[in-house]
Amino acid sequence: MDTAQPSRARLGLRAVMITAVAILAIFPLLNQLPADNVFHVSDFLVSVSGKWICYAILALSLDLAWGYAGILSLGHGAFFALGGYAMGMHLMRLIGPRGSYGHPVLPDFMVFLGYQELPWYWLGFNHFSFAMLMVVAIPGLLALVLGWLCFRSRITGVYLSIITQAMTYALMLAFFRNDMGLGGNNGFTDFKELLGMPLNTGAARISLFYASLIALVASYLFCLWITGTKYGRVLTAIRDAESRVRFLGYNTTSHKLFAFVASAMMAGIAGALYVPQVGIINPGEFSPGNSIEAVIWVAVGGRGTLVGAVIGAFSVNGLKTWLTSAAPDLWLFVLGGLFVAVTLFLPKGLVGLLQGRAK
Amino acid sequence: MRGRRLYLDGVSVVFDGFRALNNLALVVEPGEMRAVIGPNGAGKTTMMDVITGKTRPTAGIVTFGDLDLTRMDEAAIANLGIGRKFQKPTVFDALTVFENLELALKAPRGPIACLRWVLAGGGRTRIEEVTTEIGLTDRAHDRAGILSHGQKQWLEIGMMLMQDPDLMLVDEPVAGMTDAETEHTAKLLARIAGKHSVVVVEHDLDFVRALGCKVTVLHEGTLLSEGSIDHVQNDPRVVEVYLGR
Amino acid sequence: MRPARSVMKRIIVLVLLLLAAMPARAQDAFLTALPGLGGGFGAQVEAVERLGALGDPRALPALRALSEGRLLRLADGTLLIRDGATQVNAATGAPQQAAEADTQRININNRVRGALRGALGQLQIISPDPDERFAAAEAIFRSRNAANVPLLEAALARESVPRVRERIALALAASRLVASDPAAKLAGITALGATASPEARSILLEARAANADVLPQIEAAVADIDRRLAIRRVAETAFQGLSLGSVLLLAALGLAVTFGVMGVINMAHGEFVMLGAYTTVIVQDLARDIPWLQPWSLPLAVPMAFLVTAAIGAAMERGLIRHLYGRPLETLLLTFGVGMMIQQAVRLAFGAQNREVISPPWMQGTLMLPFDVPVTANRLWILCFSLVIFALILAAIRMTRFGLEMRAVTQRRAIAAAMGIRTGRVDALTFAFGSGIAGIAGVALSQIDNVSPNLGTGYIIDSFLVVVFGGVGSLAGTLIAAFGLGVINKMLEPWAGAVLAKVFVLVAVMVFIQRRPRGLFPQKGRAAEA
Amino acid sequence: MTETSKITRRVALAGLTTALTAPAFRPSFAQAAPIKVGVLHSLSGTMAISETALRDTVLMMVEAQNAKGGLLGRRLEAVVVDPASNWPLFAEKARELLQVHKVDVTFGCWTSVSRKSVLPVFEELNGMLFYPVQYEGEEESKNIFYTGAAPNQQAIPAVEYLLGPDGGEAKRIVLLGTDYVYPRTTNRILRGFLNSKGITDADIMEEYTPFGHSDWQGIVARVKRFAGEGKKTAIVSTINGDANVPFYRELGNQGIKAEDIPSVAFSVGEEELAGIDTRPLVGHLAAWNYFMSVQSPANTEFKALWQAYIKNPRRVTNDPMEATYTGFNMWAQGVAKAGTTAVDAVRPAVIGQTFAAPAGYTETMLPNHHLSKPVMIGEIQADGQFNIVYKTPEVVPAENWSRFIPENANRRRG
Repeated sequence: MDTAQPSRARLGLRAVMITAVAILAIFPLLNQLPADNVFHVSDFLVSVSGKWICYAILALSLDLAWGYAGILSLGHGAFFALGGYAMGMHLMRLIGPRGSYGHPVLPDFMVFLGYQELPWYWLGFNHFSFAMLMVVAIPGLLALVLGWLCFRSRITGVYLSIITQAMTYALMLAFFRNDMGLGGNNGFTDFKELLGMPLNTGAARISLFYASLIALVASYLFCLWITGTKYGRVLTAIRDAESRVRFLGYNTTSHKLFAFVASAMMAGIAGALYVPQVGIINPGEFSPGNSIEAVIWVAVGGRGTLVGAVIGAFSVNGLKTWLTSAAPDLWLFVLGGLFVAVTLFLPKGLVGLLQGRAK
Repeated sequence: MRGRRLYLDGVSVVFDGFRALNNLALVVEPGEMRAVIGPNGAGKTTMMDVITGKTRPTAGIVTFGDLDLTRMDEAAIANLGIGRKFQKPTVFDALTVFENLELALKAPRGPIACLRWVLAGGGRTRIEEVTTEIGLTDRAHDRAGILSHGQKQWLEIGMMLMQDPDLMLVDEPVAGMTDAETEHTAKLLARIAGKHSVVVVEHDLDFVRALGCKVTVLHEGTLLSEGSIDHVQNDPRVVEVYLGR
Repeated sequence: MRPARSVMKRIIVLVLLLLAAMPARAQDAFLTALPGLGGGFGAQVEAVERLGALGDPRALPALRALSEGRLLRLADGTLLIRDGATQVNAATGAPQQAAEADTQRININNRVRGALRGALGQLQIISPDPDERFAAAEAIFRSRNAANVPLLEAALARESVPRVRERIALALAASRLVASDPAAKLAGITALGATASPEARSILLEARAANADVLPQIEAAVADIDRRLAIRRVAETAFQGLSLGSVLLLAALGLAVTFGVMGVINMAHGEFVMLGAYTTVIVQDLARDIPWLQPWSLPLAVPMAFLVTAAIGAAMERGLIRHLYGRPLETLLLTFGVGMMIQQAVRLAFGAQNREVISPPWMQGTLMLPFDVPVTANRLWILCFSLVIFALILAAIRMTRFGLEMRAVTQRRAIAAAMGIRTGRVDALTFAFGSGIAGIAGVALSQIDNVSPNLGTGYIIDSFLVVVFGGVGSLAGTLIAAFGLGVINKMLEPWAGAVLAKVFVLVAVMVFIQRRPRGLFPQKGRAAEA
Repeated sequence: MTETSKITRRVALAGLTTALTAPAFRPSFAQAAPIKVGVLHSLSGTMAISETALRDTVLMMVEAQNAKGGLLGRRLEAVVVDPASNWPLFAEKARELLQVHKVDVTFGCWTSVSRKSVLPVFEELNGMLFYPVQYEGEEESKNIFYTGAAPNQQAIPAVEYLLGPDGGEAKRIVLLGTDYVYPRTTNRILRGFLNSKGITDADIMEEYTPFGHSDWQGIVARVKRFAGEGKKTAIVSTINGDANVPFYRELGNQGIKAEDIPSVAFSVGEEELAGIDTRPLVGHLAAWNYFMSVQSPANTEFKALWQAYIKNPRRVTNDPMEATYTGFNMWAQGVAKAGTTAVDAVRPAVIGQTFAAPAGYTETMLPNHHLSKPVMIGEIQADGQFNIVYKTPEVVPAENWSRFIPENANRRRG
């Protein structure tokens, strides 16, 4: 292939990715080692890294939109949350009569808010396959509508970012409303099972961990494939000089829309995997701050490199997990300082640092 | 002989009260080469913007063959067979020379088509031909961002060639080129002109003379004079505009 | 303190004069009713009502003391009135000191407070001070009691101050409504119907059940009031919208400079607003010990907040943002990080709790605009303040050398530099200017919102939307957008609810931006096309 | 200023020491060493405003207990984490406390959603959580002890008071709340209660606002209008934390006096009032199970302990702090009784514990994991404190499953 001649640095990055995935893959095995073994991985680390993997998928999806297509979405958290809500609705339906009121169909919150019957938009979510369809379809549809409106009107850059931020903010306010029939502020919790497997057991956690890891690898390969094709080069071209691409005869609206929708769907999948692992989904996931944080993961790791997004998601979240208990009063300074330092001194992120070493 | 006739009549463009084009008329026949000259602010670039769909005219008719260009967007116009080389070369810095040309190669343009795209032998040959033509063979796999200004100009011309358009709009192709390069460009354009219509916007009158084609002079958004280079150079109005009052 | 003291003196003189002329029977009634003030809430209400009805001015100090929490009880049931450091016996008026430990403050509840208001009204309607008489008439109007008719009639006959007369007449009308005389009742209904007062309306509605005989007249009077109120309600909604708009404007103005003019996506903008609010708290705390400064602490906070936040803004621009020009999206990440740090720093330095900001008296209560439109004082001031600040910013940009240089640098940096403008200095000053405005907004917002480390987060998204909606770079656009969004929000609120109204506004702005991607007032010219 | 900076330094030092001493991902080998007390309160984000005081309360209790010689001869050690007002992070931190730090007990959460988020974690890993805030009820977990009020210990007595002679015999009720589950459920319960008292739906206005709502002009104006229909009206406010300051400011500025339209709040305590000038609000009500102004020996001790610990003689105490204090003592008594910190042994030992709470009553931990508590109604005073105008004569046992929710009819009451 003349067109895809990966540089040595790029090959190095792929090696990093393969190593990372391999290490993650044996986490549950290392967990079985006796606690005093140096290679022992604690239960907590296994469960929390399952969550980080979901964040990494979100970061990958954002990198596809931002790093390659130049669409800086400050509302990607909304797609993540919508995927999570779709999964949450499925999990709520699966509780069935095991809720604290014993109602055969209605979830607890509907019972004590006095609902008589299930709202129409809850229908179908008792089927796993339907719910999984919705996990990608709802974020995809939202991205399609919003993207079509914005890209067609040639809203780019800062304007686009602020519109996407307004979108997630509006969704957050809307989802906080109890009248939405989606649990309001409390959202969904107290899930019981998924695919016949009781949640809150070690086995379930390991299954979800591997499911997330597989999704991460699949997303990575998907992004790798996309960016390796001519389509990926069109995206890069759009990112750097959109109007020039138009003069070459490419309808950039449809190209951007395709990437944006694909990215939103990936974010939705990440959200769906995230919810059963953390055991809760509520409108807080729509908060604009969450979406900005996701952008920061990508920036810290290095945008436009895929592997950077993954590294960023793991390192920032790992740091956060560690610092919120090691320095509960000071962690915001460390994290805030990190963001400042990365934007100032590492415009290419941690990956840029690695590449610099490689040279 | 293929191609369609470019026809502009009564075209006006107003930006916030400023008339960039004023009742402009222009006809370019299939296969014709035309040079457009005029002082700064005469409306040359705006005219190209109108033809390629970047700017919507406030009034007037713009057709290509029997198609109304004012109703189409840039991509559709480009796909009709109108290529453009910008005044300031805009190539895709993050991609290699080869990839830049590949993007421009005439092929289905939709996202799905691009995903499934495989560069076949014909396409590859064509890219190699053009790479040779623009003299960038040994830089084919370098990133376009590191090319010199002149090389970017060449690459941009190459990308226009890849599109294989019926009509080429060439904005200041020789700015920043050496004399030898300029000469080479003139030859290249002259050779193309047989198969395609070409509109060249240029300041360099020597270059225009070398092209040896009909010349249109714009001034303050309107057509000032039209004819052979000698004709327009002797036109008193043109002289006045160029030499000042 | 001093006027209160002199009023007390006057009352005591009055009391002593009246005491000499008082028939013995009434004296007994006062003395028998008084101890009830120290009893349970039920006994207190009864005692207050009796004391009010007696019209015995000796009751006034005791009732006042009770309403102000200055009435003390000794173990034997004796009631003392505390007045500063001295104490007097409530029954005799003679000084009587008791140790702190022996006294117990008498508490009251809302029911007692309501009764006290009526009784104090009855007693104060003969006060020499017109303000007190006005308040008394208001109190009687609210407590409405048929027994007050003769009292009010006498008071009306004596009264010469027009606004007090008007109030007494209204109170009389309300009291007549509950009287039994049908003619008086009709007169009362007519008088109440001629007002635009919601209280009058409420009194009329309340009287419906007991007055089946005059029901049509009552309904007509209510309809009259409703007509006047409907107009007023429109004006009220408009004011609410403008007030919300002024808050949005204040919050967005600083951003209109840092983001709109300089292109820095300043996510720490909300934190600058918050710092301005904390500056207000500090200025107020410092002024607390200097009595003459106290009423001026809020006006003084305005320049202080400007200076503090401008200094921080300048430091941030020189130290950090300067390195990122031309990369607007990266300023977003950087300022987000800075915002996190500022927020946590304030939290550690001042605590996470809300800080109290005292509103000066002129910012409290309700003012009446023409046509009886009630507006709250703090919001009216903030509305005016936002317009003044807006005018000042416009003047600074249009008329000063700094404004000229600022515009030059933001439009054509290289050329401005070539003309000898020190662009770095102008950048720092511009950013400081925008940050300072955010700080000023914080002073104003401290009067209506919580002063806590989270203050800024609530405003950041709205601010960005206002600036984008108005058109980046257009101050006039920011003004129109802020007021437009405020009014639309308040118009939607009654039927959509507060949450949905906001969601609708957000969606409307998003759709609008699709139609006009560069806002209400786009930057003009070919430069904006690039 | 100096006081706060001292506190800052101490907090910062505490943070640093924890950072140095607590190895994050390695299990602790020193099993015999101190008893670990987890503290799961937000120190940043929107809830920090309320929760930092509770963190300090737990730290104070740990210090006080150690001064008394610890428990079972072992020292107590607090493990503080910051869940940052982020609900999934609450779940993660709960898991970390239980799995990594192996805490013996946890004190934490404020919002219902945070509690709901950690509940499955505590159940799965069999931890023990003391939750100190009043809430909507409709929950019961064997791993949680609820030391705040259930709706029947706060909302219903308060409304009963408003309907009674001392409260002004209200005939029309405005239910104002922040749009989340606690107000929604509470108001549903209250509506059932009001209907049973003969107040029809036409005389009830119900309105919800978003979190942190700061523009109350329209709603207060509508409340005034609703009150102007000729019947005595009262407001029942379930407005959440932050939104209260602007709400009360607007009430004061629009001249709504407590004598005319009294309001009773369930989420406004001394801490919230510290941020407002209360003079225009005198007479408005709050219902709690404790007020700082309670006169009792236990309260005197509690206040003294707190103000000495925080080194600020003006810092206030409030109901959730008292609930934390009571909960901590009950846990300590339970541990002493069980002779171990093992959750399964402590749980039955805590049930039935009694404690002379600062509220001035002896409270008991009931088998439903809730407390019996007194109900008090206080009127706001000019100094930011509450004047207690009503107290139940006895403690009221918690009914976490409300009788006013029809679906609970068949439920066995614990």
